[in-house]
Amino acid sequence: MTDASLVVTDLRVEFSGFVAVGGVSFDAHPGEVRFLIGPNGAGKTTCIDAITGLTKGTGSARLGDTELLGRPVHKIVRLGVGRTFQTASVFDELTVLQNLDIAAGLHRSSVSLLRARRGVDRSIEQALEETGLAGEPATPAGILSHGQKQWLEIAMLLVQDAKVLLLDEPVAGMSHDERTATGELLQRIAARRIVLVVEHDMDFMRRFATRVTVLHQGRVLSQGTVAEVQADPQVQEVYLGTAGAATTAAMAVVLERED
Amino acid sequence: MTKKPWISLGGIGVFAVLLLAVAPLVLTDHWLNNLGKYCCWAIAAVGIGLAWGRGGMLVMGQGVFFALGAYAMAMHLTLETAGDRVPGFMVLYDPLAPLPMFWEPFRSAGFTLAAIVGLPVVVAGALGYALFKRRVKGAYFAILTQALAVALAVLISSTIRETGGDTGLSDFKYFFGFVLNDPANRLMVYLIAAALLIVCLLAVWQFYRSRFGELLVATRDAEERVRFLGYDPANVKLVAFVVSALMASIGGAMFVPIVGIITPAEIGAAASILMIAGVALGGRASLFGPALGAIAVGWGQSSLGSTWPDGWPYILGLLFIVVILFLPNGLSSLPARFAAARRKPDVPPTPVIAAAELEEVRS
Amino acid sequence: GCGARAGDDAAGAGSSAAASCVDTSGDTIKLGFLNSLTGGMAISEKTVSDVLHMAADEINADGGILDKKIEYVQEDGATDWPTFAEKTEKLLTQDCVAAIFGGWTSSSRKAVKPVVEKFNGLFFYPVQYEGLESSPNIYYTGATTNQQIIPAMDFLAAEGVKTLFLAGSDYVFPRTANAIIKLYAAKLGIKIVGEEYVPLDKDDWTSQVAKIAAAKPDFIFNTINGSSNVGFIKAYYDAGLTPAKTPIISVSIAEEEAPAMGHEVTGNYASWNYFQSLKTDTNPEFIKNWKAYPNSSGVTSDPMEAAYISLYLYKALVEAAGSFDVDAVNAAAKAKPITFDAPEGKVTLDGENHHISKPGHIGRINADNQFDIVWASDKFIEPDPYLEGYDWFPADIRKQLTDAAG
Amino acid sequence: MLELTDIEAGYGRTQVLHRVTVPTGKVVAVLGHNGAGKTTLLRLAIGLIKPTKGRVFFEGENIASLAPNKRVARGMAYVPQGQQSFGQLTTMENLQLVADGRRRGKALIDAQLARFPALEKFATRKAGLLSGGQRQQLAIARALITEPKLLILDEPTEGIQPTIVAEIEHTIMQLAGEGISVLLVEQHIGFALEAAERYVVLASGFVTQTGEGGSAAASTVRAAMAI
Amino acid sequence: MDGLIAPLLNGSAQGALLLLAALGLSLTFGQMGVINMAHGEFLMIGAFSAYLVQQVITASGLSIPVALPVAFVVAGLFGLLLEVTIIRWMYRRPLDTLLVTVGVGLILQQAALQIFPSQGVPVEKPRWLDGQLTILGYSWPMRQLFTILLATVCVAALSAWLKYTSFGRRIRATVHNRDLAETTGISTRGIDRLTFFVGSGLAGVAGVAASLIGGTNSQMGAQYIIPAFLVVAAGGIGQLKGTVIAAWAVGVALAFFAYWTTGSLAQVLAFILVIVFLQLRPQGLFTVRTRSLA
Ligand SMILES: Nc1ncnc2c1ncn2[C@@H]1O[C@H](COP(=O)(O)OP(=O)(O)OP(=O)(O)O)[C@@H](O)[C@H]1O
Ligand SMILES: Nc1ncnc2c1ncn2[C@@H]1O[C@H](COP(=O)(O)OP(=O)(O)OP(=O)(O)O)[C@@H](O)[C@H]1O
Ligand SMILES: NC(N)=O
Ligand SMILES: [Mg+2]
Ligand SMILES: [Mg+2]
Repeated sequence: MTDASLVVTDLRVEFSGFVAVGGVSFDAHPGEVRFLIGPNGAGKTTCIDAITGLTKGTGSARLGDTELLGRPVHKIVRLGVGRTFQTASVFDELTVLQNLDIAAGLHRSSVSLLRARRGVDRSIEQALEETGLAGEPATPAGILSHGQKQWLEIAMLLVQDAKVLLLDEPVAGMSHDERTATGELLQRIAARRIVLVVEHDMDFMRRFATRVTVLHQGRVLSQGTVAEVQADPQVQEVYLGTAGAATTAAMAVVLERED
Repeated sequence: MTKKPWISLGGIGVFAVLLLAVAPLVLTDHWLNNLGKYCCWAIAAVGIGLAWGRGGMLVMGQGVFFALGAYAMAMHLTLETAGDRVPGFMVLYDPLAPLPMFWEPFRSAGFTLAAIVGLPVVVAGALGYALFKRRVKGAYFAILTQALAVALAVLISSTIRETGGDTGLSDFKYFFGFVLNDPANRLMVYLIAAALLIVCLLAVWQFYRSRFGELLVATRDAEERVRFLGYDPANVKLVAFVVSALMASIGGAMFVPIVGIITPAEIGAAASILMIAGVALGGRASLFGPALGAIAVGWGQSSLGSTWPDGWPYILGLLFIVVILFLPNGLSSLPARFAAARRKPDVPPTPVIAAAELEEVRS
Repeated sequence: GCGARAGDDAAGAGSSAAASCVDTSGDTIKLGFLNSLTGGMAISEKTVSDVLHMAADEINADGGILDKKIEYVQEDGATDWPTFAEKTEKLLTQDCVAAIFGGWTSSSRKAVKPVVEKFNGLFFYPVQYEGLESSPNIYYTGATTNQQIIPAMDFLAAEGVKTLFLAGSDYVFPRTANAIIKLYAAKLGIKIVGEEYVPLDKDDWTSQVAKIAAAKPDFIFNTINGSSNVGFIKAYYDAGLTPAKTPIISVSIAEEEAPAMGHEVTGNYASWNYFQSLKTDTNPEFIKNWKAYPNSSGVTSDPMEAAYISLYLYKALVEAAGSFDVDAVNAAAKAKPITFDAPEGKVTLDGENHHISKPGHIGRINADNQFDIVWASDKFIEPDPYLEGYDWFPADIRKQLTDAAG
Repeated sequence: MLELTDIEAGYGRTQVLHRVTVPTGKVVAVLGHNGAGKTTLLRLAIGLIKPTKGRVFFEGENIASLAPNKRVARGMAYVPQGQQSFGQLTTMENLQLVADGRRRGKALIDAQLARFPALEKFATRKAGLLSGGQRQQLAIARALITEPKLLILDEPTEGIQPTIVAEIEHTIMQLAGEGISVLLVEQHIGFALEAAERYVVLASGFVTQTGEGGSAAASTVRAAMAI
Repeated sequence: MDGLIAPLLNGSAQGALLLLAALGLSLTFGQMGVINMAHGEFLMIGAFSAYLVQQVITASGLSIPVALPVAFVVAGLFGLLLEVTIIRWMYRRPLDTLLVTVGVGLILQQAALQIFPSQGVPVEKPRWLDGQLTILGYSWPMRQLFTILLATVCVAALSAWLKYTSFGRRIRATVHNRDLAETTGISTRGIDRLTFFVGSGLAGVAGVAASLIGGTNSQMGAQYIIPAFLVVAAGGIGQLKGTVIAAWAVGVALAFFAYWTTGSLAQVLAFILVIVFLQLRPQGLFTVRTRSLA
């Protein structure tokens, strides 16, 4: 099962006549950190919305042999597909630990739901460690900062034991070091899972992407390795822009740090 | 964190001793009977606490379920009193017509008890399923349930021969074979109501400390987000809603032998809101708050309503305003606030309850 | 432990009625006044409560009952029938009052009845009602059907009315009253061309009045109670109906209610026993005292007069019995006719059915919201709650009713 | 222009900022890790939270007790973190809202539509339906329409495509050149320091470093933040 | 024909009254998110204002036209007072406004009961509203026509206000996100007060119309509040045109049900109709969707 891939074929999403996603196909496999990039409004979030059942789409999105489209949200999650949101959304009134416990509860029987929680699951402890929230188990999630909430969301996906992680701008608002930490975390996670990241931070993409899909106006503009995509003149025109120059500067910084 | 549930359990124990042992010793028959009535409201209030306080569903129409239990019980007691005859009030409007069909099964005590439990489960189950699957929530849900209570009250008022109408059902002589006028039996009825209240408290105590309790709060605060954790929030809410309906029904059922009369006014808009008032006063999300609040409001109505009838509406009105305005978590949050004020100023503030509500009203 | 079970003894009432706790040792006697001072019926019942206070003050000024001053306990029924029941119990068992006065709607009376019967207390009820009831623990000082509704029907027959429309509030009194009206109408040869009910707390009668206008009855029989009357009268006038062509006869619009309806009500009829305009020896004094009373509304009306009677009737009963004991009072009622010189005339208590004899009157509302009396019964009408003297009332139904009442 | 001196502030009983002083300058960058208190500081600057201690002066005047809308009237503008817009209003209505009552309101709107073509394209769409980046562009456009003297930006380039990031960065430099002051929170340290005249680094609500901007500062700041 | 025309016209007038009662709610509830259960009591205040105006202006032809603006202002001021003292603290807890305003309603009712004669007071209909209009053989009361005209004028004025001035935008912006609105330069406090004033004032106008139909007493507001909320909800919160259609539909349905069954049953059926409708279209007739997770 671990080698089941996420295969999206000819995905289309329309909003009363407006085509937000117009026939997108791509696939993502365990072991890679797949990036989905593209201009604002290209349809990246909408793709994730469609795959996770939040909006209706046509075409196909399969996880292994299972078709995801057309199922209700919670059923898709139960198949192992988890996501984060562009604006972090956690349960403000519950503590970090409770947030995680609920996320972990997915695989519990409904009878056990009626029992009280005793102790902390291994998986939760691990997730706390991995995401640097180990010091905050009793903090109400509502008062975490922007970045901490994003980590909490990732931690929730971890305890949920999602096979597919769809992350919508997971490092937005994080500082450089935090981005690095998050990227490394994603690489570790990706060893056994499918990780799909939407990001605008090209620096981040270059460092952690194994393969990249570029969307533009609801269609796939380009697909390939970081280098291939960056070299694509169309991508440069609609997305990267004159940042070609900035790119070299950023690359320099990366190299400098890796020394 | 983990110790607190056991303190609460101790609290329930103290409460049980007060209700079951102390009260019958110190209170006059009249006040014991009144306390029994407040217990019935408290049972319903405990359910409201679960649905509203923890689940975020402002159930403004608990009168509907209160009515199911109450009228099931009242029909049985009416038939028990009437014996083989058609109940007296029916004769008044259409002297020669037979007993309406839907009354017949209520001759059976077993059926009646099953109905008190089963009717609210079925009705709340169907209603909740329909509403929650369609994602009706927030103010819509509140107004809709309130409208249901009004509709049911008007329906009962307008079917005078079948249900006793606005006048209601009253004048019961027996309670499952026991003569209601006998003081010993009245004490027994009181004890049953008080015991049921304790049982309901124990039930929500377990709910609150369970994972389900946390899930319910999560659903209250971010329903859509819960979906993305693989739960269907509709089911989570449904469980809480059905349980709260069941409690309302049980409260209603016990109301009938204790008070001796049930009318549509006890289930309509005003009555349903008064049930909420107790819960808000006591503290919607706390364990004891709803029950104590309901008892306090009931007592206020009996005593202040007597000594100062013109003033009682003002007091009740002010109570609503002051408590909601200054103590959104009810009187039961006072000790915590007090404690927090004395502790060093680094504890996080009590989070505001209704962040999610805002979205609901807006969306 | 377990108490009595069904069939243990003469199961039901009686056996357990605890010894009365009424304290007659002091120089005061406690009485309970029970009216809706809040909620929807406060609109009507406040006045009844006020006039009871006036009567108590008068009696106290006059030396009290059996030389004991009345000390009253006022309770609020809050327009909620279970509250009426609760307060009755409280008055009887906590306050230990010797008797309770008040109530308005038949629903409130039906809530009080089992409680006073259970504790063997006394309740004095002052409003016209649907009859078909008599309890050893209740005295009825308002009209029963044969004192208000039947005179009204007789009046209509005399006027040559051929078609009649029934409009009422949706509760026990109008429903039952209309059932009786239909029976009597059949006998009188009056055709009922329609029947409409609206909930007590609803004002909008437009749709129903449209039906009335379409049915074109000779007369409308109005058993609406409370402020819903205002909506009815306004809709009636809006629809172009007029007293000249389609008059209304009401049984719940009195001097108190008429002003709230504006000029639209002028020219219509009401059937009551008492009107402020009645010329009796005692009425001017009653009106004068009431007008001088604090909080007074300035006009007198039938229900308040009946409430006034109730307290004096109780005084007469107690003094005849020489005791405040309920059984003694009931025995005194049976022993010899108790009378009271009421503003409506000298009323006599029927010791068997606990109702009083009353004169029947029909008044027409004038521009001052007073009633010009247009018809009067030739003598006081004896109360007949079960309509035993009326052959059009089916005997089998009467039997059903008395059986059901137990 | 804006002086923030010895500020203490927080939420309820939680103190977030401890004796924070922000250096004055044309463009001031506020840097720091997640949860350091950057947003809190900016919310305080615009008046959404009140300091428990410290001076808040604008153009030499104490504005500590002024409501946010009054501060806007005096020439401050704020772009909050997180792509916030009025979701129930259309894109155009979002812009009109701030242009209302301004002379040349129409021209101001047009200027922003020219700057952000996506907004022009979706002018009649509800802002709640826009993509994240489009909403962020809308937020910046709204702020610029008010022709502020001081622009407060909380991670303005978060979630925006690189071409437009460049455009925004360019705009910020340009505005600074036109004499508009900028208080900027930005994770993109390279750019922030390039634009900034002064910078301040926050950590857990304390100021850990301040200094002059310029690309030379980058490595010192990175070192300071890599604790 | 008569069997159709009478309920249709009666129902339209009933709908118009319902609309008047709901109009203010569509502002305070629909736009601001405040669940004002005291709205019915503001309506009552409007009705009592009409009575007081009639005590001063005895020429009954004039009193109602004068009473309309007076009732608007008086009820509006009460609304303003409520906003300034209580509601302003509650915008972040909309469901709680429901409970607070229940308390306010109780107090206003009791005050009215004690201040005015408990039986209620008469509001005389002006003579120029006497008479009927004969339409297809049915004589339609002028007063019903007046109610419809009044509702039409109010709807037109309100929608023009919302559409052609910037208030509409500002109100919606304020409700959607107060902090953001404040930081874009909107005086949210000013907007709150103004909106509440107008919303409550509209209840006052509805009260004048109601005083011509039923009793003017302490209980009168209670019968309008739930139907008015249902109408706003069924129309789609914040959707003026939805409110108009829903009010009319409920009014006509009520009239037809009353025509076919009884007045009591009509109430029940109309309620059930709306509840079923809301079950089918939980966001009401007209809806706005956003992408945000609620
Ligand atoms: N419910 C909707 N109704 C109408 N249009 C929509 C809806 N949801 C999304 N859109 C439009 O679809 C397009 C794609 O949006 P999407 O959010 O997927 O973009 P994105 O690639 O995630 O952009 P960003 O990088 O800015 O987050 C946008 O133009 C957006 O306005
Ligand atoms: N509403 C609140 N109530 C209580 N504490 C809060 C609240 N908002 C933020 N905080 C706390 O204040 C601290 C600073 O938060 P702030 O949002 O200012 O950080 P930030 O520097 O902007 O972080 P980020 O880079 O993630 O946006 C955090 O620890 C956070 O937990
Ligand atoms: N008896 C009455 N009017 O209810
Ligand atoms: Mg996106
Ligand atoms: Mg921040």
